[in-house]
Amino acid sequence: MSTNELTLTPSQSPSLAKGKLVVSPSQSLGAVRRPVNTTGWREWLFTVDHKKLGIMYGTVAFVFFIVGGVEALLIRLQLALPDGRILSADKYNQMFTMHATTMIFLFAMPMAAAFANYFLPLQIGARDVAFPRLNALSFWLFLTGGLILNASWFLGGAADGGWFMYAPNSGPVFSPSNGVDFWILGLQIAGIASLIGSINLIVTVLNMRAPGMTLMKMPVFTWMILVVQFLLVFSLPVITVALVLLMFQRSYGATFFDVSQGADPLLWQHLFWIFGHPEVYVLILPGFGIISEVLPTFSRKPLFGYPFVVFSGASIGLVGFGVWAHHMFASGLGPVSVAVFSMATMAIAIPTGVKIFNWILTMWGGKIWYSAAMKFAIGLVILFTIGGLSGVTHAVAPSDTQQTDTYYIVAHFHYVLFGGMVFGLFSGFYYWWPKVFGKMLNEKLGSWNFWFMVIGMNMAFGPMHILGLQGQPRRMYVWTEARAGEGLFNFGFWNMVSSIGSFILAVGVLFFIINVIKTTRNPERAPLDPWDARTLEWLTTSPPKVHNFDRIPVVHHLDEFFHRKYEEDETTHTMKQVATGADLVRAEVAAADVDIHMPGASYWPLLLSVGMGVLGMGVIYGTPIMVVGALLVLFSAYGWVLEPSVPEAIDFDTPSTDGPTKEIAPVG
Amino acid sequence: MDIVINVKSSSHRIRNSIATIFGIVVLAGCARNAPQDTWQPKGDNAQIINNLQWIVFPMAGVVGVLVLGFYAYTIYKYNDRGQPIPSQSHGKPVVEVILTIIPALILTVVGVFTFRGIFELAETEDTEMIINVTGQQWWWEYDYPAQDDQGITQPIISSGQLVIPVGTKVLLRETSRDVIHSYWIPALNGKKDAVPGRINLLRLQADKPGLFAGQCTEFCGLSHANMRMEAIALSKEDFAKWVSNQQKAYTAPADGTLAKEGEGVFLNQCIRCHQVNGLKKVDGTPAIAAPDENVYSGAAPNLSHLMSRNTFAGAKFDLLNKKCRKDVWGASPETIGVKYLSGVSESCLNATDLRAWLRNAPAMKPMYADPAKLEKSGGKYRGMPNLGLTETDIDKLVAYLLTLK
Amino acid sequence: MTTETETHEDTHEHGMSDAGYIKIAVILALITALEVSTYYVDFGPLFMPALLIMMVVKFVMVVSYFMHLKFDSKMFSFLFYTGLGLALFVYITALATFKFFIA
Amino acid sequence: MWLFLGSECLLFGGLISTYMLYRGRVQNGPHPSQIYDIPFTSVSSFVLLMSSLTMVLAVSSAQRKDDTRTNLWLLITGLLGASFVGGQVYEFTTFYREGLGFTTSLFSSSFYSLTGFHGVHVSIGVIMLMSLRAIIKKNKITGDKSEVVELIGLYWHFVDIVWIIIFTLVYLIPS
Ligand code: HEA
Ligand code: HEA
Ligand code: HEC
Ligand code: CUA
Ligand SMILES: [Cu+2]
Repeated sequence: MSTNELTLTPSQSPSLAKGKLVVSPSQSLGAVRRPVNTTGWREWLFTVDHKKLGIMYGTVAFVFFIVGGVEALLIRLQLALPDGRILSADKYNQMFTMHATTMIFLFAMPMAAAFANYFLPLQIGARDVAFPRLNALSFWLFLTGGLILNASWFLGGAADGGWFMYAPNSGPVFSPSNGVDFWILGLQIAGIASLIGSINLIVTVLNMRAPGMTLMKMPVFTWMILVVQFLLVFSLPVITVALVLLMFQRSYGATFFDVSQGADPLLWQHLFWIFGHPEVYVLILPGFGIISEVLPTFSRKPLFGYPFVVFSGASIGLVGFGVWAHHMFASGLGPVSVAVFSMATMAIAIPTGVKIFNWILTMWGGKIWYSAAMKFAIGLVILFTIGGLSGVTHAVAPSDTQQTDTYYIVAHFHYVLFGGMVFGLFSGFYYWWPKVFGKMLNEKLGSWNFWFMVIGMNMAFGPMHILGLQGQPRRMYVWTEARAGEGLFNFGFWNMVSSIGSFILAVGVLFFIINVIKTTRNPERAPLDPWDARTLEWLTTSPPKVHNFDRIPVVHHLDEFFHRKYEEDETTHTMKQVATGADLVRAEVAAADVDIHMPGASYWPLLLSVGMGVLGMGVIYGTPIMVVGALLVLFSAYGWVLEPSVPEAIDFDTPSTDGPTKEIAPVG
Repeated sequence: MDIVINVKSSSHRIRNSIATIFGIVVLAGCARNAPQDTWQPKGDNAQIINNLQWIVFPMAGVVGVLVLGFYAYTIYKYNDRGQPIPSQSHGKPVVEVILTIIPALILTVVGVFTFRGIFELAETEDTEMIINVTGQQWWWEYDYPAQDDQGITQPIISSGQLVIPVGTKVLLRETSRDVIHSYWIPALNGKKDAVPGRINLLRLQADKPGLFAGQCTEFCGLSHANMRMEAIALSKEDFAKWVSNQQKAYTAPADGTLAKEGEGVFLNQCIRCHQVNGLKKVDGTPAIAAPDENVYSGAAPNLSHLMSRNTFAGAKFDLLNKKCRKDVWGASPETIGVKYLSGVSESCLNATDLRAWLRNAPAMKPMYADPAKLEKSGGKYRGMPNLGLTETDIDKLVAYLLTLK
Repeated sequence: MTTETETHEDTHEHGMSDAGYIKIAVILALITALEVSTYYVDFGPLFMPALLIMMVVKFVMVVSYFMHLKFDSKMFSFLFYTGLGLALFVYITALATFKFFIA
Repeated sequence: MWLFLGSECLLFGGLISTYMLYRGRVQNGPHPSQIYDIPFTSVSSFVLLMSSLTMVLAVSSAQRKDDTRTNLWLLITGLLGASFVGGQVYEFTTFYREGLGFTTSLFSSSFYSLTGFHGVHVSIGVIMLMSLRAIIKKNKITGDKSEVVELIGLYWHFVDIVWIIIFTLVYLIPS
C-alpha cells in the first residue's frame, strides 16, 4: 500500500491551525459552483468533513433511539396488564415492527456509523475518509431512508409484518396498507447508504493508515469496525435481493412469494437471515470495539491478547455467515440442515468467549478507574455474557423449538442488543465526549445514568426469560389471564415488573439527556487527555481541527499515544511517565504541516439523496414522481462527476509554497 | 433414552436454573401451572426436549456463574487503590489456547446430545396415527383421514381443539392455506411451522389423558395473538367414543322448534361458508358450503359437531361457561374423558360470547372483514364478517347450533 | 467508482500484450462455441459437468487475464474471492436446504 | 472496485439462486425450453464476450497514453454493449409476444428479474463508457486516466462474467 508516503515536512506556516477552513469562491468546474460559504447551517448541510458527519449521524440516530424507545414504552404499557387496551391489534403490530426497525436500522447501525466516521480516521492517523463526498452521501441517504420509514405512520399506517417481514404475510393481500412499501424503500435506501459507507471505510483503513501503522498495530475499535464493514458489504446485497423481489411482488405484480403460483415462502426466510444473522454481529461488534478501547484505558493495561481478540472478531464475522438458519429451526428444514446449523451456531460461542475472557483478563492485574465509561463497559461484559449464554441455549435446536417465538428469545436479544450494544455505545459517549465536544460529561450524572439503566434493563428484560419459559409467545398484542398460570409469580407479575423496568430504563436515558444539556451549558473546557488514553485520536486538539492532525503521526507501537507518554523502566519493569498528553498535543500543534488540501463542501450528496427519496416515493405513488426523482438523481450524479473532490489550489488559505501538498482522496 | 438426567415432570421449581443465569435467586415455586409452561413435558417428544434443556440450561448457568464470579472478583480486587501502573504485558498465548479449548469441549458434549435429540425427534417411521393440520387466519383445522386401526372410517373435520388418543404416536402433517403459522402445544412437543405449499411433520404423544394449551407462534397478521388451540388427550376407549360421535349422521331439528327455524337461517346465511355434514337444503339436495368464494384462505370451520368442542373462533372464546369450563380444565386424567365427551349442554353454554360472535364477529376478534377494504384480496374476507343478524335470528341460530352435538 | 487508485503504481505492466489478450479472447470464443454445441449434440450424462467446467474456465480466464487479478495485489484477490466464495457457500447451502440438488 | 464486485457477487448470487429455484415452476404461460432462442442468445453472448476483449484493448491503449486508440476501443466496446442490450430488448419483446409477461409465472418473474438486472448493469456500463469518452476528450480527469479506464474496465468484465454464468445456467442447462 503505497499511499502512506505522506512525508513529514517541518512546519512552515503554523497559522493554518485556526480551526475553520475558509474557502474562497472558485471558478468551479462543476455544473454549478460548489458551495463556498462554509459557515452557519450551510456548513452542516454541505459538509464532507467526517467529524461533522459523525456528529450528524449521532444526533439523528439518538433522535431515532428516543422514537424507538417511546414505541417500546407503548408496547410495555400495553402489556403491563392482561387484555391491554392502549393499542389496537393493528397499531400494536405496527408498533413492534417499527420499534425493531427503528432501533436496528435507524439507531444502532447509524450510531455505530457515527462512531466509526468520527474516530476511525482519527485512530489511524488520517485526515479524512477516502471518499468524503460519498461519506456525506451515506449520511443523507440514511436520513432519507429513516424519514421514509417513519413517514408511513402518517400516510396510512406503518409496516406491520414484524421486523423480519416474513413472506407471504408481507405480500400485497395480507399487508394491504402501504406500510410495507415504505418499509421496503426506506430500508433499500438506508441499505445503499450503509453499503457506500462500508466500502468507503474499508478503503480508508486499507489505504490511509498513518505511516508505521501496520494492520496489527491498529486499534481494536478500528479492527472491529473493519470487520463490520466487511459483513455489511457482503450481507447487504442479499437483503437487497430480498427487498427487490418483495417490491416487484407488491408494486408490479410478480409472484415470488405467492404460494398459489408455486412459490416457496422459505426463500424469503433464507435471504432475510443470510443477511440477518451477520447483521446482529454488525450491531454488536462496534460495541465490542468501543469497550476494547475503554477497558484497557481505565485498567492502565494493554488489551490482553490483542491478536486473539482481533482474530476472534474476524472469525465471528466469518462464522456468522454460516449460521443463519438457526432462526428457522421450526420452519421444517429437515433434521440434517437443522443439525448442521445447530452445531455451527454453537461454534460461534467459542470466539465470542475468547473476547469475554480477554476483557476480563485485561482488567486482571490492572489499576482500575471506575469512571462512567468504564461502568458501561463492564456492564456490557456482564450483560452480554448473560445474553450470549441464553443464545447458546437456543443453539440446541430441539430446545429452541420450545423457546422460539417466545419472550425467552426477546430476553436473549435485548440482553445482547441493549446490554451489549447499547451499553457499548453509552460507554463510547462518556469516553469520547470530551474529544468530540471539548466538554466533560458529568461523572455523577453518569453514575445515575448507569445505575438506572442497569437496574431498569434487568427489570425490563430479565423477567422476559421467565415469561418465555412459562410460555408467553412474543408479538402478541394482548396476553390473557387464561394462560397466565396461578400463584403470585405468573405472567401478570412478571409483565408488570418488566413494564416498570422499562420506565426505569427510560429515566436512565433521561439522565443522559440531562447530563448533555447541563454540560453543554458549562463553560469549562475538558483537559486534552482526560483519561490518560492510549490511541491516536487523543494526539490532537479537542475537538480536532478540520484536518485532524497538525502533523501526520508516525506509528511505532500498538497504543502509540500511551507509549509516547510512558516508558518502561528497564530494570523494574514499571511504567514511568515521560510526558503528559497535553504536552504531546502541544508539540504537534507547534510542528504543523502546511498546505493541507482538504476536500471541499458539496451540494451533490444532499441533492442526490433527495432525488433517491423522490424516486422511492415514485414506486408507491406512480411513475411521474419516479421520473422526477430519476432526473434529479441523474442531474446530481452528473454534477458530482464533474466536480473535483478537492477545491482548486487557490481555494486554500495558504497558497501553495514549494512544500509537498497533503492531498487526500484524489477523486471520489 | 439413556440420557441420565431425567426429571419428574411434576417439578415446578425448574425456573431456578434461569435464576442461576442471572445470578440472583428467584423465589422458588413461581407461577404454578402456567398452561404453556415449556418445562412440564407430558409426553415422549416433549420429554426428549426437556432432557436437552436439562443439559444446556444448567451448563449455561454454571458457565455464567463461574465466568461472572471470576469477573466480580477481578472488579473488586483491582480497583485503583494507588497501585503503580502495571507493566504493559500483552497476554499469554497459553492461557488463550486453554480458554478456547475448554468452551469447545463443553460445546462438543452439548453438541453430541443435541445431535441425537434432533434425529430422535425427526423419527416418523413408527407412527400410529395421522392427522392433517391446516392453519389459516386465524384458526386451525384438523382433518382426520380415514384410518382403520383408529376406527376412523370416514374423514373427520374439526377445528380449535385437537383430540388424540393417549399413548399413541400421532403424526401431524401441517400446512397452511395462507401465511405461515406455527403449531405449538408445549406440553407435547416444540413448535413446527405450518408453511403454505409445504407439509411439515410434527409428532405428538401424550402419556395421560389431559387438556393441553397451545398457541400459534408464527406471526400471522392481525389476530395472531388470538390464534390459539388446545389438545385433548383421551383414553383409547374415550377416543373411540369421540370418533363415533364425530361420524354420527346428521339429525335435523324437529319441525316447529326454534332450532328448526335456526336451521333455516343457517341455510340462508351461514352455509355460504360453514359446512354442516348431512344438512339438506329445503329442496332436499345436500347443502354444500363454498367458503372459497367468500373467504380468502378458502376455508371456514366445519360446524357439524360444534358443540362437541369447548372453544370456538381459534380457541379464543369458550363455548362452555366459566363454571363448566373450569370443570374440564381441572379434571383429573381419570375423569376428563367423561367430562369432555359430554360436550356443551344448554346449561353449560357460554351464550354471551357466542351471541356476541354472531352479532358482530370482527368486534370480538380483529379480522379483515370490512367490505370496503378488501380490494387487494379480491373482495374476499379474512375472517368472519358482521352479517347484520337480528336478535331473533341469533336466538334461532343459537338454538340450532346447540343441536350440533 | 474509483478505489485503490494509487495502489498499482508498480504493477502497471501486467505481463500481457495486446496479442495475448486476443489469444485469450479466441480461446474464450471457442469454449463458447463448444458450449453452444452441447445444446445440439448429445453428450450424455457428462453434459452437465462439462458445461459447468467450461463456465468456470471462462470465468477464471476473464477474471485472471482481462481483469488481471492474477497480476494484481493479493488484497484484491482476497476481496473479490471472499465475496465470490461467500456467495457460493451461502447460496449453495440455502438451495441445499430446499433439497434442490436431490429433487 | 474489487470490493464492490465482491459485493455484487452476492447480489447476483441471490438472483441466480432465486431463478434456479423457480425456473421449473411454471403454472401459466410458456416453459423455458419452449421459449429460449439459443442461436440468438449465443450470438449476443459472443458479442458481450468480444466487448470484453475490446475493453482490455482500451485499457492497454490507455496505459500507453494513446488517447485516440483508447477512445476508439471504448467506442467499440460501448457499441458492442449497446447491441447486447438491444438484443436483450428484442428478446424480451419476442418473449412477451409469445406470452411470457413479467407476472406470468414464477419462472418468468425470476427470469426477467435476473436478466433485467444484468441488462441494467450493462446499460450503466455503456453510459459510463460514453461519459468516460466525453471526459477524456475534455481532459477532465483528475489523476491518472488509465486508472479510471481500468476501473470501468473491471466493472465491464464483471458484467461479462456474470453473463457467462447466466448464459450457461439459464440458457444452456435445460430444466
Ligand atoms: C447483538 C446481537 C446478537 C448477538 C451478538 C447474538 C448472539 C448469539 N445469538 Fe442471537 N439473536 C439476536 C441478536 C444477537 N444474537 C436477535 C436480534 C435475535 C432474534 C431475531 C428475531 O427473531 O427477531 C436472535 C436470535 C437468536 C436465535 C434464534 C432464536 C429463535 O428465534 O428461535 C439463536 C439460535 O440459535 C441465537 C443464537 C445466538 C448465539 C449462539 C449467539 C452467540 O454469538 C453468543 C456467544 C456468546 C456467549 C456464549 C457468551 C460468552 C462466552 C463465554 C463466556 C464462553 C463460554 C461459553 C460456553 C462454553 C457456552 N440468537
Ligand atoms: C437495538 C435494538 C433494540 C433496543 C435498544 C430495544 C429496546 C427496547 N425494547 Fe425492543 N425489540 C427489538 C430491538 C430492540 N429493542 C427487536 C429487534 C424486537 C423484535 C421485534 C419483532 O418481533 O419484530 C424487539 C421487540 C420488543 C418487544 C417484544 C414485542 C413483541 O414481541 O410483542 C418488547 C416488549 O417488551 C420490547 C421492549 C423494549 C424496551 C422496553 C426497550 C428499551 O430498552 C427502550 C429504552 C429506551 C427508551 C425508553 C427511550 C428513552 C426515552 C426517553 C428518555 C424519553 C422519555 C420519554 C418517556 C419516559 C415517555 N422490544
Ligand atoms: C363469509 C364467511 C362466513 C360466513 C357467512 C359465516 N362465517 Fe362463521 N366463520 C367464518 C370464519 C372464517 C370463521 C373462523 C374465524 C376465526 O376463528 O378466526 C368462522 C367461525 C365461526 C364459528 C367458530 C367455529 C369454530 O369452530 O371455531 C362459529 C360458531 C361460526 N362461525 C358461526 C357462524 C354462523 C352461525 C354463521 C351464519 C349466521 C356464520 N358463521 C357465517 C366465516 C363465515
Ligand atoms: Cu397463526 Cu400466528
Ligand atoms: Cu442469528
